[in-house]
Amino acid sequence: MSLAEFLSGLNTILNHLFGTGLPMFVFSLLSAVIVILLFVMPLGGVSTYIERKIAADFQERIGPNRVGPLGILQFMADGLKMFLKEDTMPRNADRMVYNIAPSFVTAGSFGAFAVVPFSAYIIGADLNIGVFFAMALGSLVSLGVLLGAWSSDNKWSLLGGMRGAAQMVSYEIPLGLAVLSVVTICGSMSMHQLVGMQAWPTAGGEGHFWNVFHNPFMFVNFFIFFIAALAECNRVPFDLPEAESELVSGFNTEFSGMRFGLYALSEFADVILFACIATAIFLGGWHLPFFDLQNLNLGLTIGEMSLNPLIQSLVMIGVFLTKVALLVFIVMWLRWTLPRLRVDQLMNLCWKYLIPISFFNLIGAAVWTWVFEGQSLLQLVGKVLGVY
Amino acid sequence: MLQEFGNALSFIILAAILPPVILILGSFFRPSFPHEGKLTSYECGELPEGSAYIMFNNRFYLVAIVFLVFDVEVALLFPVLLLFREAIEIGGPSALQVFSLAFAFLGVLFVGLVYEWKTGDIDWVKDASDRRDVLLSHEQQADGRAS
Amino acid sequence: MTIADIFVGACFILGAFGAFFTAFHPNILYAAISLILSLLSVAGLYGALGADFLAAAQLIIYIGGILIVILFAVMMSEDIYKKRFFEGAKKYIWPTIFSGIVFVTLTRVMMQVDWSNGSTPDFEPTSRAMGWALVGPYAVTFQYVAIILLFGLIGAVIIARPAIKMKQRAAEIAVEDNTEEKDA
Amino acid sequence: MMNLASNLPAFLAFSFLLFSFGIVAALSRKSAIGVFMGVELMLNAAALNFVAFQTLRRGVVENGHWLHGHIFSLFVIILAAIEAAVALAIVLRIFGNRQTIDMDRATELKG
Repeated sequence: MSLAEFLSGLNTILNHLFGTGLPMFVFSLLSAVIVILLFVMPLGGVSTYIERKIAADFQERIGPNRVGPLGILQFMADGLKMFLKEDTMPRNADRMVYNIAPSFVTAGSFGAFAVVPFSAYIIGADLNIGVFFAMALGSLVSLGVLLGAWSSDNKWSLLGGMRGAAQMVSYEIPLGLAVLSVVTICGSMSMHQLVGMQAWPTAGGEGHFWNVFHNPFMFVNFFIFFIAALAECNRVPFDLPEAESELVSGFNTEFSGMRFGLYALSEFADVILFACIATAIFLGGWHLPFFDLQNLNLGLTIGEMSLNPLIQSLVMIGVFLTKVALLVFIVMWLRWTLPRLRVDQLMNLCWKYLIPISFFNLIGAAVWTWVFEGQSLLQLVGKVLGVY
Repeated sequence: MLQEFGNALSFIILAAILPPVILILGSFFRPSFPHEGKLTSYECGELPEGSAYIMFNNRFYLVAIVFLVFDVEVALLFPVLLLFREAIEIGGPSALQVFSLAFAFLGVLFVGLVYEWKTGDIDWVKDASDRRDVLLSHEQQADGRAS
Repeated sequence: MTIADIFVGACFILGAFGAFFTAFHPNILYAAISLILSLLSVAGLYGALGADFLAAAQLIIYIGGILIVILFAVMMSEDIYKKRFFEGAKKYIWPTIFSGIVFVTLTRVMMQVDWSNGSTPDFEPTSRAMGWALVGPYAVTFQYVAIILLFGLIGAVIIARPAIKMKQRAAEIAVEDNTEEKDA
Repeated sequence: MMNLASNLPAFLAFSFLLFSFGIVAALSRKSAIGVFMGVELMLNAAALNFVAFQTLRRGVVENGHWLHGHIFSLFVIILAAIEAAVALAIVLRIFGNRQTIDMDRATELKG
């Protein structure tokens, strides 16, 4: 069930109060507003704070500590500052392209949250091409980066944008092949179904536990996905497009004030997006080991209505976001651990290591699925031990 | 289905109109004092030399071309490998059919990748000196044509 | 008038707008950006027709692939801002008349057909059906596409390669010349 | 014109329009990339037609469940991609040889 349908339950209340409901598209927009404005953007903001705090911890500094308790409101202060900053555009910049480029980036990174399954009941749009849709929207980001960089008439920007576009498009292939292997072993592209299959295995049940433990090939594939996703979001060690020691600020050098803020925010949103997708398709989404949260039943009711879906949803969102937070933490940890790659190393890593390995893994995963009829390693072990 | 399309579309539209809306809202609050120094493009404090619109590195272009072919391959394999699980459950020759077709497709493209690898076209050439033989032959050809 | 109709109408208008500027805008970069608008609206129309997989494929191949390469090529072409690709209205006269004739002819042919007993989009998932078609009746075409892709890949790289290497060599020669001048 | 979403003539007219603009771009642009963009427009118009016929004339088509129109559109998109790779490689070659991508000046067959 999509979030919009969930919200359209409000229509009964509205009908009761005013005698008329609202059309469905209002709820679609409302669900988009809830996910993007009330969830992703604040989360992106908080992750800028967390990034700074983690950086401070790694370097034995204190980090932001002035605004709010432990400095946690720092991101709001930053956002307000950027919102109120003067917006300068270089004189020779290409005005129209400069203005539309951020839209491509945000459409790619925020729009793809439509298919992220936060719980069994909450998903923006349960498209049956879910994960392919997310990849397709991801390709808009590289276009936005290239256009924005090119339009600002700055050599640093242009170099950064060229690098960014080449890097993002190259790493789309290992990313796509890793996703393809998930699609192969699960036989579905809908995010909702992909997560639903990763339950803890029970006798005669559908679940085959997390895809990352499905078979050895998938285990490797998860790391390929993770590395490719790092490159897609321009994170260290793949931050060549905005290498601040070489290219000033890379493709967003000439973007000031809120424009820069939007680029930065959508970059963090991209990190969160890929963490969400990795969680959903490899790390089992909201599923926990040993227990299926969909069987959780506290028996609470309001009159006739059972509160179970609500409680389950809250627990599922908690589990999902914990996994996402863990992945985002690892991404930030890597930033202070690994040095930046050179361009030739970057391209070699993609074309000579990741793509051949993911080709091999795709074949391996398909053969495994064929030989063991879609059963995971865990299910096979369980069968041998006689658990199921 | 239509409802889901609408949901996805509303996400995309909201995300795309977000930057203009925020920037227009901000224009009521933010100051605007443009002057010459702010409007020149940033080159570390130096006066900018020439335009940036002409710079181009061809190596990115080759990467993009190779990418295009593999992108098509990934996109085309999605609907085919999607069936693999289903084909196994149907049983009989259908699993073999899907497997052989999909991986023959992949294999042909892999030949292409191996070719690129062997000829060094996906190498990010650090300098031209390691391909000197090729260059010299081209230069001779060019000289021959010129004379 | 439903939401779907408004969406389709918006796609028509934006797509036509984009196509117009692709053909007539004097600046090649703006033509490329109008082409993005056109392609996006075609993707939207695929969605409106229930072809969800095709809409995503259009995004991933056209917008994320072809347009990136086109933009690289546009950025490579010299003097975008001198607008020297626009040779006045003269060059446009005959092609415009010709395409107008094509348009009128096609539309007249379309008008003569009775389109009454059509169907409506049913919004069933398409990717599975497309997959079965690709391994069933279109299996040979599918493999043929692989071979064409291979040839396209090798051909494109062979064509593009010497140009790149020669340009590098030219840059090297230029550098050498510079140093020689400085030495002298 | 109240129901645009299932109105085949409207889709056809749109794709004719796209096709016509494609012809104009392909015939009158001086830049090789402009010509190429015109060709892309024409291919898109054709692909849209295939899908429109498949969806809106489903009852008339034999074996409509195979989604022939969708498959043809997919092949059109794929061939457009391959064409883009090769054509833009040729553009790069022309540019490398004569420092311009002006079609009117690339008239010699001999590079």
